[in-house]
Amino acid sequence: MAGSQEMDPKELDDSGPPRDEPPAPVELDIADEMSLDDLDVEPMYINIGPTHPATHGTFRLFCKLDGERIEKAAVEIGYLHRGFEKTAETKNYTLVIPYTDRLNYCSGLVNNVGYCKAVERMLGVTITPRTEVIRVIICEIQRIMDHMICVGANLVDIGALTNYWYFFNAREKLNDVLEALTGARLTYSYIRVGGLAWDLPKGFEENVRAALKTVPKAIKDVEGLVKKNRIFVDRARDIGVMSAPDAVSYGFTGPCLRASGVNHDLRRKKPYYHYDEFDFDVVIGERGDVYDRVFVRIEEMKQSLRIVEQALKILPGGPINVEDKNVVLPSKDRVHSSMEELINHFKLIIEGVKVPAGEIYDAIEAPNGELGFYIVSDGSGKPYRIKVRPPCFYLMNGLKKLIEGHMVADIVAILAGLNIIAGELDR
Amino acid sequence: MPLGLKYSSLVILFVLAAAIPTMLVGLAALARTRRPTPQKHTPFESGVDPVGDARRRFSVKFFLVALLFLVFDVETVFVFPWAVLFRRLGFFGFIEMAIFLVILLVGLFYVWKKGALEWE
Amino acid sequence: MGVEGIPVTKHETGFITTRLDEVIRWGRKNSLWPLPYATACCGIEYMAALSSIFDIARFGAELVRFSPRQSDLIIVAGTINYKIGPVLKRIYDQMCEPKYVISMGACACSGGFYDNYATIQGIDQIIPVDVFIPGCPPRPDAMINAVVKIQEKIDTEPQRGPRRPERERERSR
Amino acid sequence: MKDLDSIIEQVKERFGDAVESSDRPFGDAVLTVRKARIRDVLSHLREEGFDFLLDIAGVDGLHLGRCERFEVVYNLYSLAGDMRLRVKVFVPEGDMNLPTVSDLWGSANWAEREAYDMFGFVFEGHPNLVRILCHREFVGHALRKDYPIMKGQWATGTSDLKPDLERE
Repeated sequence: MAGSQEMDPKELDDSGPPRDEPPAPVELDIADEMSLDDLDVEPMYINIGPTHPATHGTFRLFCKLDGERIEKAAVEIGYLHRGFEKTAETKNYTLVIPYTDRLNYCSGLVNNVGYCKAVERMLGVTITPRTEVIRVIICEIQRIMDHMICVGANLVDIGALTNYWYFFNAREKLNDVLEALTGARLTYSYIRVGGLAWDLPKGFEENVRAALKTVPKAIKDVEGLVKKNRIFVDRARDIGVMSAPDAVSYGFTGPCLRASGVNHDLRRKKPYYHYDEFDFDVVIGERGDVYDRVFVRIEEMKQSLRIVEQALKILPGGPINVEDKNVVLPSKDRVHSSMEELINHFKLIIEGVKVPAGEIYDAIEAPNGELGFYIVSDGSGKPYRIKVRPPCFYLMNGLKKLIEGHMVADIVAILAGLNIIAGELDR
Repeated sequence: MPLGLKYSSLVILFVLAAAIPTMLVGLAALARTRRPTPQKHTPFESGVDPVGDARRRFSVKFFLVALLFLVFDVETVFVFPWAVLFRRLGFFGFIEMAIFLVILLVGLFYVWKKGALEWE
Repeated sequence: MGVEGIPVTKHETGFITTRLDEVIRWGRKNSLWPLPYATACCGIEYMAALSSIFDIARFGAELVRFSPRQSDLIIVAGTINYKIGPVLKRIYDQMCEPKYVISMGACACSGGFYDNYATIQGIDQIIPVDVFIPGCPPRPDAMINAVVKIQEKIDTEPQRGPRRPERERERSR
Repeated sequence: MKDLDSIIEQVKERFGDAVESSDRPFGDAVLTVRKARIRDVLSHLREEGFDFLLDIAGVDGLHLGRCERFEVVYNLYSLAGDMRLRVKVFVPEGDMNLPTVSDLWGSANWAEREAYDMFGFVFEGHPNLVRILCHREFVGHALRKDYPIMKGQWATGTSDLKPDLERE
């Protein structure tokens, strides 16, 4: 073993080394025999399960830890799988609309618009200009509200609780406007195939402008608290970095893709509903970390404010529904007066909108990314198959790559930065 | 001053320190409804079947962090009595405590430079 | 000491006497720590109920605990499907007595309009429920009304001794 | 960057009979490919600039009366050329396995797991082909037309994820 000389004490005291010269150092060569990695390191398995503040109750992470660092992680979802696609096959096209509300329930109207836009394109119906601008207005308001919930909840998970109150109060003001319009607070179901359920109430524009005044103030408060806050920057900068090619390969879309520096926004790439006439700029991040994702969302809120202002200015008059009798229900007074309208009314209600056979994929820029509907129809009133392209599903697919190598505390920041909505994730 | 009276504050402190926890626990034992079930004794792991038991070896870095906390916590324990008598001790007390704090500050910088504060 | 709702007898020397049960009831009633089992859309309305406009803090149910050990009220807000059923059952079992369950929203009460292969048609198939809130999602004030109903329920129950022994009919699958 | 039609032409003459048909329902470009050559066509399209695999959709065409019962639709998008293309594959009921593309695109990993969970397509070479939406004790495939909509299946416990760690 290591050559340890036997020094018996007697010999030491008289013939010891002279006082001024230090004793020869004894080389201990234990170190190179036992290298660090054959120490039997026992990994710790930890389960961050469904009932956990960070996972908002609906998905589960199983991590293999080396101390605080995550070596491997397994992500399990499906805890809110409600069988939307199977149920949608037994409903007709109009009855599926309330189900689409519950996909991304932080912005229900955007799902309605996405679904109805796909069905209208299949029917070959072009909606009236007034409905297009109304849809743009409520989609942008919903985008602001969705970002508020996401950023608010994200900052709560990191620990900054006050931002949650600021954002939720501003969100309530916006929600009152949409409640006056649609009658519901969260599950609006206001859009119909071929138009809207009813026209705007009187004074809608003034209410929207008044409600939108609270948003810049809330954003200023939150930015003041968080933008240069040392704790937040340490918790968010360079955490969960997703490079641009990886983000594209994992199918990231929306704010998380733009945070990685890729300039892809459906409102610019494939403009629908006059989006090319509004001037707003697409917000691009540089490093694709949690900091960028949060601040791309906050900047997008400011852009949405600009869009709503411009849209309110050019809101045209005119009808809101398409004049096509086998798509849109006739108005009630005509139904009571003429027989032919009555028959048309019942036929539409019972058999639903007859969509020509075929398949289509149509996508919309939802707050979380590209929300697409792949609809196969067999010509009857019921959709044969609806496959939703949920942006959250592919963000969550990339989560495993994002958290490996980070610390356990970073999981919470990364997870909340992706804004995973379970209704859309598990459908 | 009789001996007892001089240390009376100390005796009151010990009595209170003993009384409050026992009172809290006692009242809770009195008021709660006790129904132990086997599921209640399984460890809570976010709602799924627990993996392994809690008595596992874990990284030494946790121990290091705990030690550092202990050192600087004890430091504050020494600062409290000094702060109480700050007026009466005058300038001499101030210098004494400054030296004590500087020594610990040097310790903190040493620990900082050695990288014991970062996790890696 | 003006604590209304507690039968007290005032004495001239300023201290009050009351039954131990009343104090326990008053304590429990006004500090219901909820475990927000928020899985779906009702979770967002539950967050709105927590926010400062609807402010459930006025009823003492604001401190949200995510561990069953520290919570005595579980609010199931959202759809419970067959995959998360066992998790909910385990969480309910691990809660300490006295525990109350609020089933918030149509999905939790009866499966809502998801009557298909994936959704449990009502959580009372796996855990006993105290208060059902209809609505999809119910308004935050309905949520607050449910908490008030739980408080009224606490008013009418004996606070010590075995509680509802016969109610623990757990049809665990 | 080539435009969409020239890419489709190029795929046609390169793969010849493997491309069964290419039409444009409602303006979307759809390419139907034979099952044997699906992986080559997809990797070829990957080099052509289709760097986004947006979605993999399974369809059970039991009542549509087509040549094969099942159908898998790969939804591609090219970021640079701003082109959308759908590649369809018909899968007979008896032989449900398909080559995986999870090494070409990261997003295919979970999309294939969902197609397996809902329809039963077996993607050979997939690192961790287990159910993703239904619980692990679920028997059968939920989105098939012959699976009754009301047949719920209870889960007795939660699944142990330790084997998943090594496989992924």
